[in-house]
Amino acid sequence: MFDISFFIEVLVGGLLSGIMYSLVALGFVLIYKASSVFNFAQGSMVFFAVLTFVGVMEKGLPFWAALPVAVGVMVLVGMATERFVLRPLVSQSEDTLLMATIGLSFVIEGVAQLVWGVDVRNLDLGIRDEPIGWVLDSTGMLISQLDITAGIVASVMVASLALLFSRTKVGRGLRAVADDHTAALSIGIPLKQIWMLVWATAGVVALVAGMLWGARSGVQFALVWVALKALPVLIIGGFTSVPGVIVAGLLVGASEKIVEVYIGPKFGGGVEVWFPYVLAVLFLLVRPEGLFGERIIRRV
Amino acid sequence: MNISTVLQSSPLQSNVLQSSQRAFPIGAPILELESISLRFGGVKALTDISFNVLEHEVRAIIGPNGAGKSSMLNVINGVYVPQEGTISLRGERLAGMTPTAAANLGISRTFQNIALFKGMSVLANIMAGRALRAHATFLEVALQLPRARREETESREAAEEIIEFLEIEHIRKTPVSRLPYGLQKRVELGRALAAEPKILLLDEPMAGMNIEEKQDMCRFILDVNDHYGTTMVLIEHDMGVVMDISDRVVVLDYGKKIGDGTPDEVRANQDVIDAYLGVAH
Amino acid sequence: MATESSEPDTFSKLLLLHARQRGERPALREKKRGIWRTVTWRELADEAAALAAALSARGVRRGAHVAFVGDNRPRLYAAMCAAHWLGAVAVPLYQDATSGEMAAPMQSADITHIFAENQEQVDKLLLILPRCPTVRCIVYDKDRGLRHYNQPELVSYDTLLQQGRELVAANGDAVEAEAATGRSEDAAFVFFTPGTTGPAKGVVLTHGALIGRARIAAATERLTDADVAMAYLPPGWIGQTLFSYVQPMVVGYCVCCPESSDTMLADMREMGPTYFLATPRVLEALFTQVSMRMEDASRLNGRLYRTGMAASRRIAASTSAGETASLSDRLTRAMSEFLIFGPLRDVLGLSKVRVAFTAGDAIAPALVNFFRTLGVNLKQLYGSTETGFFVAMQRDGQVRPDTVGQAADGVELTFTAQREILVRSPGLFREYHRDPEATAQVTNAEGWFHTGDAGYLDDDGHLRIVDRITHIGALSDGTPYAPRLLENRLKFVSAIKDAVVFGDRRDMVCALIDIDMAAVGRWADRRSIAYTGHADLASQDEVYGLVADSIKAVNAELAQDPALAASQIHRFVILHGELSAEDSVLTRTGKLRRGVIAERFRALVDAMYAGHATARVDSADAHQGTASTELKIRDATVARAHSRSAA
Amino acid sequence: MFYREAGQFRTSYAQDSQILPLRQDRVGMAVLLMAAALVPFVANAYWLSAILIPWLILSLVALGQNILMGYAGQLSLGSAGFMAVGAFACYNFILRVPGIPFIVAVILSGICAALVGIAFGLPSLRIRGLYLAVATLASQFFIVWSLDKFAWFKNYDPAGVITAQKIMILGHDFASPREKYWVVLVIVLVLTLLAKNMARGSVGRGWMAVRDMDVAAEVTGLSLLRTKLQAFAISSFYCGVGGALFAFAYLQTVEPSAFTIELSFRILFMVIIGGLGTIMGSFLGAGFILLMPIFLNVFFHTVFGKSVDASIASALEQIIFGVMIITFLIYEPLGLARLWQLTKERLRLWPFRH
Repeated sequence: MFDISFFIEVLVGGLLSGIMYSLVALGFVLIYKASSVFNFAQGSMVFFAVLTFVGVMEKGLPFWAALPVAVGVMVLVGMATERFVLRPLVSQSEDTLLMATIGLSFVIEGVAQLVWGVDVRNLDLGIRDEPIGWVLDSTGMLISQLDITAGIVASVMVASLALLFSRTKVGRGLRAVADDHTAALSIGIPLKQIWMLVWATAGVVALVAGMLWGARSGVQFALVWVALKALPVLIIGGFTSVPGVIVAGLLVGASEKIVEVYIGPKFGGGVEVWFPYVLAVLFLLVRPEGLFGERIIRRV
Repeated sequence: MNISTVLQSSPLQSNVLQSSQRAFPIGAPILELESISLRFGGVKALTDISFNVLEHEVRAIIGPNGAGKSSMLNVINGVYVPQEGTISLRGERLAGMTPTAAANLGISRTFQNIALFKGMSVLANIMAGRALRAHATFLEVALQLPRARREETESREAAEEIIEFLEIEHIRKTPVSRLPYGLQKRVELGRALAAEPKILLLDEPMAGMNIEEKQDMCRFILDVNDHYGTTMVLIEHDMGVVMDISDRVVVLDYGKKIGDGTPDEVRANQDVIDAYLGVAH
Repeated sequence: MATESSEPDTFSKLLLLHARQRGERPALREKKRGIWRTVTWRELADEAAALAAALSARGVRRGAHVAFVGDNRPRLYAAMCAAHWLGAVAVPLYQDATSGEMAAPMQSADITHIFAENQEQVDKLLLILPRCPTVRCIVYDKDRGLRHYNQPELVSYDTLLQQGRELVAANGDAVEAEAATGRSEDAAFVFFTPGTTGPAKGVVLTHGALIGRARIAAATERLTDADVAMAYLPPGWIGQTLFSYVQPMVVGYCVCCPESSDTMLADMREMGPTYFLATPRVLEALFTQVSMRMEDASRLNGRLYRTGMAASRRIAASTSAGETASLSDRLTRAMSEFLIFGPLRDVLGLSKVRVAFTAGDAIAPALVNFFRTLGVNLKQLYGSTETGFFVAMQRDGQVRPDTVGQAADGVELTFTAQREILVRSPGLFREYHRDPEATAQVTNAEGWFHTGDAGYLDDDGHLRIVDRITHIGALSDGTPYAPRLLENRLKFVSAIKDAVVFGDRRDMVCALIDIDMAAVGRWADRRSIAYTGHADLASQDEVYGLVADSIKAVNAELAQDPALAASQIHRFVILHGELSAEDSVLTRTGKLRRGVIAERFRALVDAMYAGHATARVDSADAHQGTASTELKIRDATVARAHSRSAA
Repeated sequence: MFYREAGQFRTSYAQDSQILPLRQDRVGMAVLLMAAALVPFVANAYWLSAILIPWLILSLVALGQNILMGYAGQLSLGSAGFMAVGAFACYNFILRVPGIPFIVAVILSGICAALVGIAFGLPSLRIRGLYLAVATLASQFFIVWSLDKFAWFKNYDPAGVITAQKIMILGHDFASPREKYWVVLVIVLVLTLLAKNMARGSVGRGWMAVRDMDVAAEVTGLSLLRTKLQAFAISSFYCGVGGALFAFAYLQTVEPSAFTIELSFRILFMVIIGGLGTIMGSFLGAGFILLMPIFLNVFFHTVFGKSVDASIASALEQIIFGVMIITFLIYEPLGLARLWQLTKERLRLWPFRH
């Protein structure tokens, strides 16, 4: 028989991890908008960011000191990427850039392991991963504090980023850049600063995402693959649309959990490993430009 | 600028026009377009355009920038599908054209901004133009079975004939990306010819060329028409050149047809004159 | 030779002989549409027979004149065979001649039939057709662009061939018989000499004369039917026709036609000829190309090249002096032979060359040395159209760059008081076509021909050419002066493409210099000297400096030779455009037309002798086309003459 | 400088378009093949089974990847998945079809991979670039997952591992590394030859046309659908065969998780470093990626006198690969093969530079 409260549990869990997919996906979107590069290395950046954070904390820095350090490092990484990978490849084909960022992801992962080693660390944010008492009492549903907190933080991030895009001058500038670099330059948009800002934000986003994931399932290499889930999210949401990836993230998160829980067992589980991708492909066949992306007309 | 400079004809020599008779006399209409209209979303690219192309003739479509010349060409070979209007080839109405279908019907073309296969040699580009005539399956090719070998030789022979025709023997095996603009245009013409088309669409074949290159290109266009009897539809906005090599001219402006006839008729057409004086050069 | 009579004495008989003896061996190869197409001797004979049949049907009779206008193509030579088959006289013309230049031969030789390669040639011919009433038929090979021509005179080669094949099928024996009826004293060719002075004269040469000469050349060079030659010079020049028609007909070797002039070098590398003919001009171009490309080569290769060259020169010197070269030199030579010269010869397509001849004009000894040092067996050949070309030739092992070798077998040489070379040989021309006076002027009762060249035999019988008798003059102080010697030395400088010196009845020698755009252009690029074009580059002071230095060097050489010390170049001008055949200051074979030049550049020359620093040349003269341009005149450094004189 | 081309002229198009038109190259190739055939007599078992065999196999897979990416310009991140299909298909054919010849099984497994490839290639008709990359990722994950979850594929092996059967050809068991090497060598050489034939023929021109300018390709009458799917099928076939050999001649015991996305990336790297759109590049790239770690080890041994901690080594390896990729993409997008090609041009024009 169908247990509705259990379903809600699953749904909420899914939505919560979904919002974190969106969070990672936002990192991609940011960079894609700024330098029209699909930064495959974003996943590795998530990993690297949180690893750095945990690493410096282990070196004895307090939480509030470690945070800016980690952010700083991510900004550096971002700038380095922009300078040594993207700039030399400017005006190259999308595929070339993608491959370059795949290479980049290898470098970042390599560096991460070289600097911080490979062993799994756990990250304690002071929030315990156990059901919230009153919810359990009132509804009998198991909903983890950590998940909720993560969900809230993520939502805040997402919301503020959405605002950053739509409301602020920077955001508008960013959109101009996304449309046409040279034009943006000509109307006096400081490309350099924009890029730096973007990479910084992307770094922060990565860090936060990493922390949330890390707090839940330990800081480990697997994060890279979790982050990769952002790809289908992007495809479904469209590369340039902030609301798109948010919706898509929730969609993917929820659907994969539901499928995993209700259909997965029939195949011995693990469905969520591929489900989002297949979902994305099916989606592509009906709507290649994504949920909110605009249709591409072929010119000759 | 005065009218004479706009419409004046360049001192280009052309044997076809001098000669009393032509190798392939102009025949019946081969291509007919009736009240073609094309829109992109709200934007009207072409509005109710009708004209025909006679077999073996050199037909020019001219007009100021943005007049819809390229769109017209794209409609003819099925890259764009017009919302209204009909295209018929030898009296047969063509519905739902695609570029591939057009190719199969013997319509071949070149592009305004060169669309060569950058990674390949001149020879390979031209041979690639014969895709339609390659029937051997990948297995036959992989195993070099007789049919594959025969087809390969055939297409090489055809390509070599074109290379000789276009006088590009010396760059036969050069990657096209290394060639100067003018030669690339010539190679693209070669690739279009390789398909042995009945109708050849040329999208600004002389754009961005210096006068010698233009004259060469004109010679090649006329020679192709004279040698293979290929029907030509070409877009150009260098009026002088067009007037010299084309038998009849269609003039477009803002997606509408404002003139149609022999070069001299068109020169005399007041609307055309206005349209051309309208555009600031 | 005793067996002379028994051997075939006309080209058509030779053709049939080869068709029998080596029917399946290649007679002609042509790079066409990317691959080398072969015509065997049998195929050549058949095609010739067919064409002959068709031609006689179209009224070609014994002794008629058939013109050939086109590049080296198997079909051109097949058509030549056909003409000879019918006992007609072949008149090869320069394919790049203007229609105006073509009119004269057409009229004076009563050309009835013409073989034209393509539309370009046909257009030229149609232009002059009204002025040439005798022309009845123009056969064109490539129909591209000709589809719509409907002149009655025009017929395509293919049609002709088709008709011919039918006729042969009908009565082959009659056609076959025609070939045998020729006699050795019949006229075979009329070559129109691009006279460096006056109008072109038609030189009539008989089958016997040419075949005889060719046999002797073949014997001395031991040519076999395994040899391979490239045909890339104008067939209108006797040299090319000798090497691509006459000699193959005698020897049976294979002649190869490049795809186009653009691909000549590449095609030559593919084919790898064994027997090579080049004009000094071609060799100069080749030399310039090599030196230019070697300058761009890797530093190591550059050094190996230079040291190797130096070593080989020393070796050559010591061997000619009868000493044995030093071991180190020989080692260096060996190494650079393996690392540089071998590959270099191969890249140039000369690695299989067994015998290479340079002819057609005098050549700078240094240039000959260069190629010999590279390991190419380049030899000089002296002769003219009237003398059947093979008058004197260098024999293997006795090559002296400053002579043209000993007289060829059967050639007698004698000299007039003015040192003019007189030649008597079975290879002499029969007459100037329709021009008895001219013929009488250059030949005398004993059958001696006046070459118009001044020269002398040195102690061991090697012929030395000084210059054209008409060019030889004296400086105002009386010292004899021969411009060509000086010009060749100048031309050997890679920066200088052409040079014209003046000095006859003058107190000093001055020169017009035409820089080699390619070489100097690169030189300028390397020094990042900006220039807009030929004229601009030519007027740059740096370039004047470059040329001045090379002239200084040349002067130093001249000073070594007491005979030439006085002829050092004192002043020079760099021309703003190249001397070319187009504006008729050069002949089609690239010889200077001194008369024309002196006329055209009078103002300039006078200015040089007047000692001005500049001279105005107005548009008609300056190749600029634009209105009058200012040319700079510079003094050249003159070396002090050495006193130790040999003479 | 070793080239002596004068006199090597061609009298037919067949001659002109042969794989090695120059005599010197033919000689070189002959020597190379000879060496490849005889190397087992000198190389020890380690070299054969740890380096040469995987090199050949991965070269084959890289070749497959190259056909799709380098020639047809379709970005794919799923090659390991298709290898997996090949490996397990081969295992099951031999397991379930009694007496099936090894070679037949290999070919069939290649065909299975090809079919799967076509299925996952379908999206390529609508999408390109990284959209396609994601689609291929889907195949990667889905295939590995399903092989993992459906025990049938693994003949219900409790450990979820399959053990490749013997390589039986004409009743002979190719058990020793040396014999395995020869089997692999022959298969790889034959398939390479076929690939070369396709690449230089009309098929290859079709692929490259689609890669370089698909609109123009369509206008020449080429069907994008057929061409792309063909590329996917053939590419997957090569990966499949590679996978089968990977399992039978190299790993012996295989689990689906052996064909991870990391492997796909490595193959991608082989193609990029080796040279997109070149046959030779696949071999060079595979060799490079394979030998790099070994060199690294040797290097550390000689420098620090001791082998470094595995994790550090692998980290360094990753960094080096990543840097290599970026550098090659920036400076020589056509990879090692291009470098070789340039050297060869120099040698042909020696002593000139150009």
